[in-house]
This record gives sequence, C-alpha cells and structure tokens, in this order.
Amino acid sequence: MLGMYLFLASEVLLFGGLFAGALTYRILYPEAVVAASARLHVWIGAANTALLLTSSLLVALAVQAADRGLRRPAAALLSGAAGLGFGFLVLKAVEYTKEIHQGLLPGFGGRFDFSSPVEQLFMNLYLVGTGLHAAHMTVGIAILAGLAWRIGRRSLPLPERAVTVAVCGLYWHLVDIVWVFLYPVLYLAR
Amino acid sequence: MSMKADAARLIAVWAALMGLLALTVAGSFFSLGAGNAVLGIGIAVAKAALILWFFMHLRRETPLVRIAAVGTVVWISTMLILISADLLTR
Amino acid sequence: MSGVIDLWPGRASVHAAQVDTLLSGFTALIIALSVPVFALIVVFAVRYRRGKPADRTHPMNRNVWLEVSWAVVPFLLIIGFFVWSLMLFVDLHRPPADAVQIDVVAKRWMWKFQHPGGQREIDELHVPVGTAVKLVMTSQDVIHSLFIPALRVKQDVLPGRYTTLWFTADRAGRYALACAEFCGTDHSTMRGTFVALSKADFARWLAESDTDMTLAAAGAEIFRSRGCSGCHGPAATVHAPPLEGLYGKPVPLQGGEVATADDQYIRDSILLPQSQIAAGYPPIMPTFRNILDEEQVAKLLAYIKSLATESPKEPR
Amino acid sequence: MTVSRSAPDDRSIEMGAGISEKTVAETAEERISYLRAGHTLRSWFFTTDHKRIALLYLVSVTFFFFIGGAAAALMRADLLTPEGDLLSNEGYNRAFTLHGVIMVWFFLIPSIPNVFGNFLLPLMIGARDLAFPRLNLISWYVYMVGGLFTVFILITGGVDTGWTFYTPLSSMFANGNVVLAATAIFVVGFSSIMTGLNFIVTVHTLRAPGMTWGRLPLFVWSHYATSIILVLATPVLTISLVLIAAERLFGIGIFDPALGGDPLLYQHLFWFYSHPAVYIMVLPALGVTSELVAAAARKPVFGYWFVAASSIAIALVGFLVWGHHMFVSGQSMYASAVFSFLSLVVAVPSGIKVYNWTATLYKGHISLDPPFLFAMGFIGLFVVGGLTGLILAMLAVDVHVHDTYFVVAHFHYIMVGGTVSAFFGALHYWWPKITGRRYSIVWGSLSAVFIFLGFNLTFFPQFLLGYLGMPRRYHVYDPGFQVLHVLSSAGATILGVAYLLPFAYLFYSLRNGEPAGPNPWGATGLEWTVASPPPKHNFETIPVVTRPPYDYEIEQESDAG
Repeated sequence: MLGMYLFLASEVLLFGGLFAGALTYRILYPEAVVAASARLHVWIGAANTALLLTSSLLVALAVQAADRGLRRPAAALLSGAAGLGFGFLVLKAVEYTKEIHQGLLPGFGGRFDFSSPVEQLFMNLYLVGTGLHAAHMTVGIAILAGLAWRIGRRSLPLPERAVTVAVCGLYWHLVDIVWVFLYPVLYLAR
Repeated sequence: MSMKADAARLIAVWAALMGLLALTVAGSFFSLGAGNAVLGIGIAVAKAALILWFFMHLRRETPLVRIAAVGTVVWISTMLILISADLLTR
Repeated sequence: MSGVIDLWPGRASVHAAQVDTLLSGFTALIIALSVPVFALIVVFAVRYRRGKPADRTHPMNRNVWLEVSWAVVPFLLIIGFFVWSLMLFVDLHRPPADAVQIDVVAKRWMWKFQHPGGQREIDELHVPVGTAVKLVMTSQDVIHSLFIPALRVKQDVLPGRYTTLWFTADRAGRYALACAEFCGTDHSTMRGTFVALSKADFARWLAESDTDMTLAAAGAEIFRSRGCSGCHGPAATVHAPPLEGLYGKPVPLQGGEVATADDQYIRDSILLPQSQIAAGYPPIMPTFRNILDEEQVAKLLAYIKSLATESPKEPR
Repeated sequence: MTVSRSAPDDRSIEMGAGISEKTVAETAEERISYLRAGHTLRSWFFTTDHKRIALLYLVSVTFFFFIGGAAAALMRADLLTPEGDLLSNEGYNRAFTLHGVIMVWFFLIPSIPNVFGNFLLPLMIGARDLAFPRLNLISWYVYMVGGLFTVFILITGGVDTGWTFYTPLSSMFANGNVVLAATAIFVVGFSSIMTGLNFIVTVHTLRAPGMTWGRLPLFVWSHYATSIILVLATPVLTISLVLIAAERLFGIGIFDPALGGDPLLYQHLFWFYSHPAVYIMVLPALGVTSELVAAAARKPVFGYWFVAASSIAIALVGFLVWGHHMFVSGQSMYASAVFSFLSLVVAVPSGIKVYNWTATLYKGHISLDPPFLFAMGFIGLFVVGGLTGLILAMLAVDVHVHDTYFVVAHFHYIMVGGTVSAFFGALHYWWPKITGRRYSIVWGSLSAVFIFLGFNLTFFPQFLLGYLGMPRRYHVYDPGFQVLHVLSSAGATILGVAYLLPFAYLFYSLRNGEPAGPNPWGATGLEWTVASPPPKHNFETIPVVTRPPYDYEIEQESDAG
C-alpha cells in the first residue's frame, strides 16, 4: 500500500511539471490562454469528466465487493469501469478529430488555424497533457480488464487477494484525479 | 458496517462529485475575473479530496500513508508557488 | 597585470571592487569556520590514535547546547553577509534613469551592439567611463549570457525577452567579454572585447564610426517601409492605437488588466500581437515575427520611444 | 549493537514479501555464502538476492565511471593548450556532455545507494532482503537499458547540449542525438524511482524486532532521505525530458520562444529535479561517512539525533533552493533573494554533520586504516565544496562567478571529492564483508592519500580560474589562463592513476587476500554479526535488537586499560 502511494506520488509530480507549464503561461499571457481555452469543447470535456467520476465509483464499489469476496459483482463492476474508461478514450478521439478539422491540434495535418502563437503553445500543452493522460488511461483500462478477467476465471482468489484489487483501484482513482485537475486548467480557463 | 450502507455512502460521494462538476461547468459561464480560476481549482481540490478520502480509503489508512499523501500535495504546491513567485515578480 | 598568475581579475568599476571586498570578507569567515575543524581532526587523530594512552574519561555523546550553538552562530554570521550581498545585487537591478541605452542582440556566435546614435559594432563594445550604461539585451536564437569579468557582471540573454544589465565603468582600458551560457558548437569563440574609453576618446570614437542615421531614425524608416504607418500613422483609416506618447504609460487591456508600455510590452505587441490586446481596439494586428529580426525591433522601439514626448493624435 | 538470537519467528516470513519460504531442513544450505550459492550466469542475472544485485551494480557503475573518466581525461588533455589542439569545438562539446550525463546519471546517482545501499540496507536493519526483491532486479535491468542507450549515443556521435539540456538549444538547435540521450535518462529515471520506493518501504516494514527508528544506523537514515528525493524529484525530470523530446520530434513542445514560450520554465523544472539530485548524490556519502567516523573512533556518533534529523532536513529544504542556479537567468530579483536565503539555510544541517563528526573523534580510539583516511579526506573536501557553495549562494558574487570554473570546481569538490571519496571509503570499509577477503593496508592508505592530493591539485586551480573569469564549457580560452589549466591537468593525471590503483590491489585480494572474518574492523552494526561474505539469506534467524547503535563501550573497556 505504502509502495503504491509512493508510486502515485511520483505520478503526481510527473503531471506537476505540466501543471507548472500551464500555470506559467496563464500568468504570462492571461488573455491569450483564456481565448485558446474557450475554443476547446467544454461539453465533451464535461462528459468525459462524468464518465471518469462514474468509473471511479464503480472501482470503489468493486474494491468493496472484493473485500467481501463477492466474485461476480467485483468482476462486473471492474469490467464496467473499464468500459467507461474505454468510452472516455472514444470521446477523446472524437474530440481530437474535431480539433484536427478545426486546425487546432498541433502535430497532425498541415492546416492550422491558430489565432495567436500563444494559442499554439497552449494547444501543444493540451496535446501533451491529454495525450499523457490518455496513455495512463490505456494502461489503467488494461489493468482493470485484466483484473476482471482473472477474477472471473478464479485465478485471482477473493477475498484473499483483495489487496491487489485495492492497489489497482488506487491507480485508477489517481488517473481520475489528474483529469479532475486537467479539466478546469485546460477547458475552463476564463 | 453493512455492505449496503457502504455502497450508499460511495454513491452519495459520487452524487456530490457530479454536483461539483455541474457547478464548475456552470461557473465557467460567468465572468468572475480571477474568481474563475479560484473557483475552478477550488472545486478540483474538493473533488480530489473526496476521491482520496472515500474512494481511495484514505480515511482508513495508517497515518504514514496519510503523511505520504499530504506530503505529495505540499511538494507539488511548493513547486507551483515558487515558480509563480518568480513569474509574478519579474 | 603582473606575475604568472593573477589572483584578481582586472577591475573596471566600483562595483567590481565592492564584489572583491565582499568575497574577501566572506572568505575570511569561511576560513574561520573551517580551519578549526581541519585542525581539530588532525589533533584528535594524533592525540587519540588507537592504542596510544590518553585521557579518555568522560567522552561526550551528546550536548544539545553545543549543537544549537554551532548551528546558529555560523548561520547568523552568514546572514550578515547575505544582507550585504543582497544590497549589491539589488543595485545591479536598479539602473539609473539617465543611463545611456545600448541595444544588444546575441546570435550564435556573435554579439551585436547598437548605440543610440546608430553606431553598430560586432564583438566589441565601446563605452565611455564615468557614465551609467544600460544594456538592453535579447537573443535571436538560444540563451546566451553576457559576461564582463572586469565589471563582475553577467546576465543571461534570452530569446523572446529583454533582460538588462547596467554598469558604470571607471577605468579606461580593454577588457575581456564573453558568452557564459553554453550556446552550441562555437560557444567558446563567442568572445569579444569590452573597451572603456575616456569621455573625449569615446566622443571621437562615436564620430569616427560610420553612421547614416540614429537608431530612432532607422526605426522610423522601418515603420514606413514595413507598413506600420498604414494603421498606426496619423492618416490611418484602421482603428489602431496611436503610438505617440505611448512609451512608459499604462495601457488598459481587454481583459481589464493594465500593462505598462515598456520595451517588453511593445516588443510582444509587434511579435505576439494577440497575447495582450489594448482595450477598445479590435485584435487585427498581424504578427511580425517572421518579418522583423531583433535588431529591427530594437530600432522600431527606439523610434516609438522617441515619440514618447509627443501628444497622442487620434486618427480620424 | 549486541544481538540476542531469538527463536525463528514467523514474523519474518510474513513480512518479507518476496522471500521464498525455507524449511528447517534447508538451513544448512542457507549458511553457504551468497557468492557460492549458484555459479551459473543465470544464478547471477536472474537473482533476486539484494547482495548479488549490488554486485551487478558495482560492476556496471565502475564501467560507466571509466567511460565518464575517459571523457574527462580527453577534456583535460585538450585544455592543456589555449587553442584546444586535441579536439574540435564540436568534439569538446560532446566530450563534456557525455562526461556530465554519464557521471551524473550512470555513476553518481546510482553509485552509493544502488551498490552499498542495496548490499547493506537489509543487513543493517536485520532483514533478509529488500521489500520488493524482483523490483530491485528489474531496476538494474532498466538501468542497463538506459546505459545501452548511452553507449549507443557514444557510437553514433554524441550529444552537444551539456548535461543540463537547456531549451531552446536542446529542443531546436543542437545537432546531436538529443532524443536518444533524453530517452536514456528517462529510462534510468525509472530505475531511480524503483530503488527509492523499494528502500522507503523496506525501512518502514522490514526492520528487525527492536530495531526502532532511534536505533537505525545513520547510513540507513541518509538512504531513507535520499529515497524521498528519488521518488519525488525524478518524475519532474522525466516530464521535462518528455517535453523536450516532443518538441524535437513532433514540434509540439511548450518551450519555443518564437511562440512566446518561456525559456526559464524549463530551467525551473530541470532544477526542481537537479538540485535535489545533488543531494541524491551526496546524502548517501554523508551516511557512509557517519559510519566510518564512528568505526574509526570506536565511539557513538556525537549527537545521533541531530545527524539523523539533518539528513531529513537536507532532503526537505533541498527542494526549496533550486532557483539559486538561476540568479543571472532573468529570474525575478525577489525570487532570487528568497532562493539565496533558503540556500544558506540548507547549509546549516550540513554544517551540523561536519561539526558532529569532529566531536565524535574527541576522546576516541582513532584508527587510521584506509577507509578512515578516505573518510577524513571526504570531510576536508566536502567542507571546502560546501563553503564555496555558500560563496555561490551570495547573490552579488554569484553574478560574477556563475557559469565559470568556480562553479565547476565547487561541484566537483562536492561530487568527486565528496561522493567519490565516500564511495571508495565505503568500498574499502565493506570490501572484507562483501568478498570475505582483506586487502593491503599499505596500498589502500597510499591510494587514499594520492586521491586526496591529486584531487586538490586538479580542482583547486579551477577556483582561481573561475574568479579570474574563465567561463565553463570553453574549449578555446585566453592564453593568460594556461598556467592554471596545466596545473589542473597535471593533478588530473595523478588523480586518474590514483583511481586505477585500488582496482589492482582489490582484484589481487580476491584471490590472495587473507580471510577477513566476520568483523575485521571491530565495528558495531548488524552487518558485522554475520559471516563474511554473508550467507545467502543474511540471517539464519531474524535478530532481535536490544541496544542503541554504535554501542562501542563494552569493547572499549578492555581496549582502554
């Protein structure tokens, strides 16, 4: 448990570097950052936040079920959470596609439509931040799905190995927390 | 404590999180100047605290783990505060 | 300049002498703090050598007061020096208002200097003694750092930003000038000469150096040829902020904040126009970041500064 | 520490997450030393024994030490003449970048923690292994993958950014293999995080019964403090490198000044890691010195709690001082003032340690065997390095000496004079424990003295060079500086030979050294209660600790008479 928390601490500081970047540009160029943020898809971001919060709930419930040795509910809840996580990635992909068509996503395609250089900077930060988060999501989904599968075929006996579920759950919650901060910092800068 | 009561509490926390999400989105449509940033980050902190405390079971962990969690928050805030101290006084 | 090894580099300003005094004083302090440690280690190692009879009764294993005193006393002494050095440092950041401004543009791997009269030089900087000189510096590519050892000053030169450095040289002579921040392949050849001249010599040097027009006049030329005057000029049809009397004044921005129209603000407005938009004007200014280089921006700045005393004329 | 044997308790099995369970019948096998338990390559490369992993690290860091040293030798040879006749501009830039990258990430950071920390931490706290033995092995593999990338960079022509990778030079202008180098450091960062995490959990969960926090050897305290930094600082470096690589590969970085990017943002992130990283390098060395001084004097370390707490204080305050690398960078004047003040604060705990070591020697029974000579050398060089660090923290002076040879001399005094001396001290102190053999005391003492002298001759002239205005990373310089440069290169020759010396007599001792016995120095500490070399699972039965650390009084009574 302590080991996992320490690992999470290092993850937090990993994203901390990105938040430091966001903070820097918010302070240096408040207006341009607000303008750039306003062009993002607030509602997709909100929907994604809701998806993640709900999946976190499912994971918390799954941990509880695992503690009590309830095999089937635990597996079902974990699969559900992984499914919601997958939904998040799908929405994210839709969002990226829209942004590519708008000429907002750097690194893809040749046509860009940035209203200012600072907006390009902001979108770079947005891409690295959300991309890194999506990479963490992918790992998390794989872990949750793997857990659900192993619980389902009894290779992970419950409640004896409930700690494993709890530790993986911690990781998922952390990915959720990171998004909880990314969302206002990137989408809601006003 | 019974399974149901535990589950009910988690669901209540989830409802609170969704409420906060609605609040933060709604808040972004009002122009409050610096208030927007404070509101956005404040709500994010509240959400993170709820997740940590209930979903991540920090309330049942040993003091050591709590220190680790609080320490992390202190660390990252230190970094952000000292960097902004430079930016704001340049 | 004597002997095989000079222990002090040449001094060309009062500030240099002050830094040397600070260093000497502080060195004395650290010697006072460390030599007893070295001496005691040697003495103990000899006196209490294993197998050698010595009085070893009542060895101490802890003593809180001793601990606290050797933590606190050196710290307080050091804090005294901290205050001293802080005062010198603050001085370095407060150029006098009447300082002569010289623009510096660093570029891999050369230093370019522009005097207000329009004189330009590369890798050589001539300044008059007894006059406060302020260098306003920026870089065309990577981070450089202007280092003049004889003045004991150094300041990084950043791309996209102005940094300043000021000094009053008080001894004529030729001194070294170097880039101190690693800037790529030929970093160690990015050196030059800092020449402090008496006022008369400096005036002669200024007169001899070729100069067709002052910096501000060159800026006015760019202002016309690059089309700035089309919007910001008196006959403009576009609604753009007037630049007369702008320099040094507060500018209300669209977001409600207020910026000061200093060098950095004007530079950013030319190269990153959308980042800070003056209140009441549409955000229509195109960026000039691929059109103007830093030297031209410096000239434009000199021109806009020269308009500081004129009263704003609202375009019709 | 006197140790009473307790009955085998199941607590140890329950706690040691990765220890394979042993039946009583296998105890005879357990007594076999860890070196003889298996001779196949497989038994080394897939071992989870912390002691074998420590030896894997010892071989690897030594290898990188010599690559980095070769780069340094090239530079010193090139600097003999002001025109730099040996190397091209580009070649020199690549040499010092390589030297910095290898020495910092592939030698100094892993040196003491991964070799001696790995070997000794479980022995010192009475455990059979680290908390996560497999993670420990993975961490070595990750380190080697990073190392392979570095070697690959060597073959493909190098990097020319300096080890600091300042943007926009690194992200947009440099010619070398910046992305590969960033990948190498990125990868080795994970190894650091794993090790740090492993140490923290081990100290918390695997201490033997009776091994309270107040009884931990100071070596363990300093490694605990180091681990905190490893876990919390390394990820910030990781993200900075990711951002540089993203900018170089895809043009999506956030530092581009043409877009309004702030070049100082990278420096803030980089030094948020790299200043604490300096403490990663030096804290373990401080821990080693505490052990050596106590063993040399046969006395408890003076003011145990002050020394232990100062390690933690250095780790914490060390995170607040990074801005002192940026006094002339264009950072705000007010921020510089705050960072300068905090940098002076962090000197206090270091000062406490030095004064306490000196007081420890008072009325001791001081032995001048090689490890203790190294320890004395360490104290001397560390004090010079630390106090010149205070000069650098003085704002007005730093404006002059920043980015000159003064800085180079200062950090070499800390890292080479300090950490490398402590590394050799530790090697000479625990060599009999690791190998079971004694080495030649005469040769050991000679190499300690030569390293000390050679070091001072190499680096003291650089303080003078720096104040005279010789900027660092210069390959062509003003002819006026030549005398000092030649002195420095002469010293480097002595230093180089002195570093090679131990390899000769230590290798010789492997075959021909006398058996050391469990406790050749008459020292306290659980590691000296087991055989040399230690048995595979360290302790037959988990010891119960009943006495404070450095409890030399019992032996002293007979000795002093």
